[in-house]
Amino acid sequence: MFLAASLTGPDIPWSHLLPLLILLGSTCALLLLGSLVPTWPRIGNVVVTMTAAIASIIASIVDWNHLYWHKGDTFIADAIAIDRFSVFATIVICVAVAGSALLMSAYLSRTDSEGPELYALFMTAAIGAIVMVSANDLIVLFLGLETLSLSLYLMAASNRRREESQEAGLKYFVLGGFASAFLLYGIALVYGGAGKTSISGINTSLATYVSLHNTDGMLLVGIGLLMVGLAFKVSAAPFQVWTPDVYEGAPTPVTAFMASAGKVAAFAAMLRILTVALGSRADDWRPVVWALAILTVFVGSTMAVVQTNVKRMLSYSSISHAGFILVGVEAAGHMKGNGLNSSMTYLAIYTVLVLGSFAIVLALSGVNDSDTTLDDFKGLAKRRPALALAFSVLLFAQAGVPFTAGFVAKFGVIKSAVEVNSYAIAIAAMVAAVIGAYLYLRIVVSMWMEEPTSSDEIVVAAPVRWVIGLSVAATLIIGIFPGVLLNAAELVRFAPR
Amino acid sequence: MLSAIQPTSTWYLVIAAVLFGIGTLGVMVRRNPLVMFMCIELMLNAVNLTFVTLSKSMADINGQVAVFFVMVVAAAEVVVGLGIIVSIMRRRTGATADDLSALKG
Amino acid sequence: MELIVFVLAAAMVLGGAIGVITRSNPVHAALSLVLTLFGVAVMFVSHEAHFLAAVQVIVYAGAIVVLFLFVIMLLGVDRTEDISIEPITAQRPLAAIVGLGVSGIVIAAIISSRSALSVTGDGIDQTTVEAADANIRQLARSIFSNNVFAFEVTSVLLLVAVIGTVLMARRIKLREAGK
Amino acid sequence: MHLSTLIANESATAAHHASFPILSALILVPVLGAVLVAVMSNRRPEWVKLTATLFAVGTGGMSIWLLSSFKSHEAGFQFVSQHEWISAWGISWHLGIDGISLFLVVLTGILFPLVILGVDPHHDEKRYLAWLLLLEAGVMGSFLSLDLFLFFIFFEIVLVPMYFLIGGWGYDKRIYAATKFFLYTMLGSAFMLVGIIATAALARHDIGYFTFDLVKIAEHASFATNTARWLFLSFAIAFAVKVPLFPFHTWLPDAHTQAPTGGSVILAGVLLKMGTYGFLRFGLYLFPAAAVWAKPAFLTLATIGIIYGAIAATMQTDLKRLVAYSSVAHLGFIVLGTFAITSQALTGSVMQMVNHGISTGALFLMVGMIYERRHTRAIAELKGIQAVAPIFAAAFMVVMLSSIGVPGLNGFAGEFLILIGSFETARWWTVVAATGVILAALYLLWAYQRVFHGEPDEANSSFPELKAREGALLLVFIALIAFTGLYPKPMLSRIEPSVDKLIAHVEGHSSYKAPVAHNHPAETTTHEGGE
Amino acid sequence: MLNLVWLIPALPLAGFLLNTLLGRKLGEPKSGILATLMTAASFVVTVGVYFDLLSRTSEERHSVYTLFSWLPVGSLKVDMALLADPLSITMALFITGIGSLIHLYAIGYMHGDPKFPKFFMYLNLFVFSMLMLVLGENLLVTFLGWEGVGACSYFLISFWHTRDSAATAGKKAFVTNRVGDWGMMTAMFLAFSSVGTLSYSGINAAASGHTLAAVTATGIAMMLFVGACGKSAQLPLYLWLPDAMEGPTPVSALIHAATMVTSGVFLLTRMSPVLHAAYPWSGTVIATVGALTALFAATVAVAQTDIKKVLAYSTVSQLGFMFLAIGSGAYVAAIFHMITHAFFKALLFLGSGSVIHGMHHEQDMRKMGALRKMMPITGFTFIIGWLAIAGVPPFAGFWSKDEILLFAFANNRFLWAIGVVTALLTAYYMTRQVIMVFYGEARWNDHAEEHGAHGDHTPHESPWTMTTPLVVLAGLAVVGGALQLPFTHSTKFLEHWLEPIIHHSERDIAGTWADNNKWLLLVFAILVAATGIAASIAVYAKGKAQPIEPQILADGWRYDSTVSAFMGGPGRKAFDGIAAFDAKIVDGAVNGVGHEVRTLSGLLRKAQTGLVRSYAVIIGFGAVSMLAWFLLRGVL
Repeated sequence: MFLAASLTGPDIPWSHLLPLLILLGSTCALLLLGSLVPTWPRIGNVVVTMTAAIASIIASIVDWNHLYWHKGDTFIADAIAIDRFSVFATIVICVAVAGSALLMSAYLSRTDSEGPELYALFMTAAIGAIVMVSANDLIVLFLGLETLSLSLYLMAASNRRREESQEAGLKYFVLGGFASAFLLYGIALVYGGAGKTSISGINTSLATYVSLHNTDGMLLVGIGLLMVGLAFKVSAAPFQVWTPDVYEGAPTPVTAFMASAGKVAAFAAMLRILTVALGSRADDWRPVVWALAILTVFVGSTMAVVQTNVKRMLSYSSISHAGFILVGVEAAGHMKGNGLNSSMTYLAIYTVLVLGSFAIVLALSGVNDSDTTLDDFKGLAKRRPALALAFSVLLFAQAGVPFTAGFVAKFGVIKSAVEVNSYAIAIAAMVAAVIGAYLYLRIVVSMWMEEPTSSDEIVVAAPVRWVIGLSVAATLIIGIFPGVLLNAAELVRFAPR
Repeated sequence: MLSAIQPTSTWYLVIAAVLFGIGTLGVMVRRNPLVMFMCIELMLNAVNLTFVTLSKSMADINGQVAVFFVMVVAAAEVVVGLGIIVSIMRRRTGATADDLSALKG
Repeated sequence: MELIVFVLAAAMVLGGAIGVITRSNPVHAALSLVLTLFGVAVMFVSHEAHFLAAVQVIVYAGAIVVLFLFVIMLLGVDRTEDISIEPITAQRPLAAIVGLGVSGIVIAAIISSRSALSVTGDGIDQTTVEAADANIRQLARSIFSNNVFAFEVTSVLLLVAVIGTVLMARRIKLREAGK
Repeated sequence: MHLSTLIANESATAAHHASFPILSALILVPVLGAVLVAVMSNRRPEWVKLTATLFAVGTGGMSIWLLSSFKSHEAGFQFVSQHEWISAWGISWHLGIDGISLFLVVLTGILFPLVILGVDPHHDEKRYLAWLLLLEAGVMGSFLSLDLFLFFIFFEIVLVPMYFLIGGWGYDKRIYAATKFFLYTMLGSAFMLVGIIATAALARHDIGYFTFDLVKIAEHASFATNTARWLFLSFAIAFAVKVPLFPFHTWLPDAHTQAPTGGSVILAGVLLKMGTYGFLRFGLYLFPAAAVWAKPAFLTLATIGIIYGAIAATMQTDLKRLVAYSSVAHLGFIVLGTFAITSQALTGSVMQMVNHGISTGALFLMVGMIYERRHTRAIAELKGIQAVAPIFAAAFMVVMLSSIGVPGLNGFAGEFLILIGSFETARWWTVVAATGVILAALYLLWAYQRVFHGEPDEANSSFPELKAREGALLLVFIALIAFTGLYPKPMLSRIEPSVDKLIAHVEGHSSYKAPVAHNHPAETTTHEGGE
Repeated sequence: MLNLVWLIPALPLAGFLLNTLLGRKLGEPKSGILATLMTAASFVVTVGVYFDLLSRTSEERHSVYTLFSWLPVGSLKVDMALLADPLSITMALFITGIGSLIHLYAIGYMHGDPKFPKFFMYLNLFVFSMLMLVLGENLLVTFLGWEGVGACSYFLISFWHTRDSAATAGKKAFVTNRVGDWGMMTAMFLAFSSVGTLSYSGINAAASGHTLAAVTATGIAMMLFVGACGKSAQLPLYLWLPDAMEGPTPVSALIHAATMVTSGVFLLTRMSPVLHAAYPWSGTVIATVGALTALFAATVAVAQTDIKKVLAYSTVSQLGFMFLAIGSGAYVAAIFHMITHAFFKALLFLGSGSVIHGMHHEQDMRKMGALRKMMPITGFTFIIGWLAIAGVPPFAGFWSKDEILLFAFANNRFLWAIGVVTALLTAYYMTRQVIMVFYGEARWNDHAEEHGAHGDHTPHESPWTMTTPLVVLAGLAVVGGALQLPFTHSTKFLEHWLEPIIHHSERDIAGTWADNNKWLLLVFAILVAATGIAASIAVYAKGKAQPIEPQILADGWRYDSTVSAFMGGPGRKAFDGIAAFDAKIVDGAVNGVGHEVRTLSGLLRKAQTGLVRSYAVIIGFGAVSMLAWFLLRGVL
């Protein structure tokens, strides 16, 4: 009793936490309804999830407008930072939740599975992701990361009728745990080097003690370990090895979610840690990000060249995209650069592209979720021209063809790199993009220039159609009128330190 | 004479580093997923030890708080991990990590 | 005295760890893990982290390892793993390099920064430091005030674990038995 | 910054503002057509074709109206239209036309309807037409853009329709060719993208705000010598691939050979010109000093290309491939003229861009006709066609002579201007390049002999004569060939002012001095000459 | 009349266009008549212009008629303009005059050919181009004609294009000519870059006004000479002319004897001030090449058995004489010889055509003989042509050749000697030809069975359309020498007429030994011709000696075959090599990069084993490398 009395808890900024609260509440509600109401309709799951996601988006937009004047701040004893960065990322994550949940509904009805657990996991993953993007404390960040990761492990392994799914889950889990340990060790050593686990605190501390002596060793190796963990999460080469296997094995909606929300959260965490906490050590980590970026773009695009499974191709392409975002991260290490904004723009656009792309893969992948080879895409233009066109738009967007959102994204990061004189990395990324384009062209060739191998009717469920349609529309609209998105991304800032 | 030597924080940190290394090694050399998972626990323990040592040497309670949370995470991870492993092992009894390699290339 | 405790604990920690990675029977490995966990608990005690030491023993050794053993028994995977064979070429030397590398680099970093391991943090409340429950109080105060958000996040984490158990434990009809 | 006010001021000073945004229409009308064609029902193919034709002819008509209302003897940009587009990045929808781009726009406007009317794709006509119209929009955009970003996206978007045209309607190795075309060209522009951004970023210092506006940067920004060189090279790689300049040319024979006839005509006719045009507009204009610095290298590459392309063409066994290699040689001349930087050479280059578009376009059309009739392009399998199809042979002959560069036809006018202009500043290159005219005669006449002369064998003896539609189509080309060859003055008088302005710009921003009129010839030549 | 000068080329052009559009409808013989009338009308206009010019003082004999501005760019101002002056009108006169005759002749010769209208279409186009060449006010208009005649020559040589040899010959002519065109273009570039204009008056004014540096003038002159070598079949570019005999005979007469091949001579005469301003050695080069060509071709002509080939080599040889004249500064002599040569060589060619026509397209002289009786008009006129070319006084060829030798002697006695030997050979081989064709035994009976299918194989005289031109040309060949007789100053009509053109540059040989002893040289020349004729009669008519016709001469010193072997062998290999280089190296590099990426992809793929423990190792290595970097940053 006396303990409680002597405690003066920190203020809780409830309004800023609305997205988290909405999602958490919906999770609990969903689980309760699903287990307690016997006649709970299957469609209720996706409705609740969508409602939660959309409500969170709305709450975030309201918050965004609020933050338009207030640059944001840290709350709850510096545990989290609510700023335009975190709100922007939150919106993107919620969009990913909404899209993936729609896909999941189609997926589940096709595989005749049920249960609200997967939707609940989407939402807990989103909670983890949102915590990650707004964490102002390495421990909080770690907890968010684990919440996200554990949800993802489970989702990846969730199709228990499909062995690949379980294999993916286990691989992801083992390697994820391995990488988490590195990350955690990094947190520990950075804690040792800077004396804090708070991100803004580390920034102050590193700025205060310009320690030319001694703790640098521990601090820097700590940063290194941190970056190993983060690089794993963003699937930067050579830490990308898990990505293709897990993306291929996981149920397609989950893959879409991992590639979108998972990436957003990981990159957001990376950006916040590197630029806010370790901004003063940019000279140390920028070369590493530089190398990671170049390695990642090349590994991603090169390895995709000989693949024959479209889902796997897209996972390699996601690695390549991660490399591009790393280009932006590298630029963000420069004080004057706007790598932060361009990386976030890239992530937002990539989320749209990846949802649409995997929606199409889902549409074609058949009941057992395995018809995803190039052969299955042959002659799609003859079978379903609209679907082929939509996929082509999304693929060309990923390749960075103008008038699509993908170009805006690529242009943005290259611009931010060039503006801070990182020419080599910009050129390397562009060259890798050319190699990567081969991958997209191969899929396009299959769809448009080859004869169909099967004449089965392709049934595209309504939710999938919605996702594809919205994603293609967004791709083109952003590609032609990127102004709104760019202006919003220009405002993305961290809370004042 | 020996008692004159006081183990400093560094000693503990070194032990933790070695423990972490052994854990890392274990993940790579063991084939049984359960044992691999135990090795990850070793790594987490190394981190815990580091946190506590640093907490002590800096006289800062936050290190211990971190350990508390790590333990929670470890517990949750174990639950989830064992859940996945059980669901796999129920279908393929005695499968090792090496047997799960259908996804590759 | 402290030295002896340290040496004993270190021996437990490292011995247990080596046991984990060398014992071919998973049960033995789990028991070696317990040894390590106890060693770590001892070190916690010598750092005056009594509460954590207790949690270490109760939760880690008591709950987690038991869970491990439970699963081993449940699945009947307690057959010994033939450690003398390594199917993947050059796996062990490479693994050794990585293990040694990580340890070596971290140790080098620690040793290079040893003289500065006294950056003061928020500090431990001196008024209660002498009390028997000082450690627990401080920890509690910190967890429930400054780290309350993290604490709440752990609830979500545990929720995930619960959902996971439900999801993974649910019986499914294997339609394609062969696959 | 106050970009909008600046733009407003500029618009006010730009006196010749067309009330109707004709240049925007030139880009948007084909896009509209493409969309319309794409969504039309496939049940009435003739309506689809009619729609496509109407849109293409409409665009062509607008381009011709543009030609008629273009003020000759005026060097600056006309019909300028500028609107804010992506203000966050300083990008505006800035279009304009001057003597350098005018005829390329007109050529584009004319060529597309001709291709749509004259060449049948044989299958999936609806899709084919949609891609073609989209391609037209892209090409138009490239020639009209006065904003680096805008130019780049049009330059790049062109790849997509062309890729589909080659890959969807081409011949047996079409996918290889299409992929090679796409990736190679994309690789080239990869460097340009970085260059464009760097240009804008570095120009910010001089201009005061971030903008991709071509005119702003060219007129107000000054780059450090080395910086400008790197930037220039980054642009030059993209253009060199697009042109294509030796040794970046090997995508072209494959793309040309495998593309459907319509695609080849467009590819040779206008797409390659995006590269040569780029050199003028974004090479010389943006980085005059660097271009002058790089002059010897590009003159050398161009000269090698002329000889090398011709020699490679000589040894081809596929008629279409031969014409493709001839393009390498011809475009070498254009680049030679571009980097010679004299009034005659540059005017000749611009003119030759159009000429090559017409004559090589016509050659590809006719090779396509041969393929339609004989289902082969192998020279060895063709023989004695002149005996059975004299009119076709005659048409081929005229176009071929234009390509060889016989005076009185358009090919000569451009080539001669290039050479005579280049001789003043690039003497020895020109002397070597001029031997290209020998080789041009060699490979084309040899091919002509093998294909048209001789006694037709059985397979060729039933070679059908030109049909009325084909004849009408070729007549347009031949009329253009003859008219431009005999009376190029209207064209020259529109090109020259802009070219002279460009040269003055180069002179003003580099140590280069263009040769002046020769009043005292003895002084200038005492130490040179004497072959 | 002068302002009607545009009509001169316009009429043949109109003929060409009318025949292009209506030729098929008109058919034979109307299209031929149309073409002939157009050329004849052009001749009439030319005569009118000529008299107009003649009525003016020599300074005023210069009129420029500008049609429109052709290529005006910057300082380059090229007009489509015609220049009427003594030289151009002289050329135009015999082009249109002889052209009309040959058109007329062709109506008969081409009788029955399915492509009759097309032939006349080409002929008219040729006449138009040739007139543009000579009437051009500047180098570029000349070049327009220059290339135009080249193209027409190509069309006409390969007129019977189903014959592979004809097709090949046409291509060869065009390509070889293009080598020369390269020279001419380079000359134009040099002229423009040093004088700033392409107009003859401008360049020549600069040259005569000494504002043109000698070295530049030399450059221009030599490049022009390269051009002339191509067009006028001089060594080493003469190759195409013998092959050009594949064309119909009227073509050989018009293009490859009378007009086109002399355009090189015309051009150098036109640009004579530049040649004059050039270093003296340039003249020597021209003269030497000319003399050597003359000798070379004459030796080859000795051993030919094809009636047209003899004449073809003879043409090369005579053109060599003209260049010898140019190189010796004897422009008037060159033009004089060009005119007389046009008369008699056209005559000889048409005569040979008549023979071929009468012999049912037999061209081998060994299968002829005693045709004089069968074809009296042809035989008589051919003999006149023979006398003219052989250098028998008072026929036209004698006077012009003698004038050249006179200048050659004054200039360089060695070259004169070559000229004399050539003259001897000329008399010899022409006599040989006349004997083989018109005298001796009728050998065509021996091969009767070969012609059996044709039915009547007896040679017959040609129709009037063909013989009329023969008679007219024979008359001209007789009196042509009157244009320039060396007797007194006033008999040198051509010299006075051309004075405004060449007065700066014509070599003055007055007072030299040669001039003083020109009668001696004249007599010597007669002796030389007589010797040649006598020797030939001795060999071929009397059979007193074996003919010396070594195979190497028949093969043209194997020059052609060597060049062909080179082109077909190493040349082709080199071209193939470059094509292979393109496919293997340049394209190979591109495809190689693609291939390497694939290989690399395959290799990297191997690392993606699917084994989670391998992944851990890869991650571990990545971690160690990164940590090592940070450790180094921290510790060092």
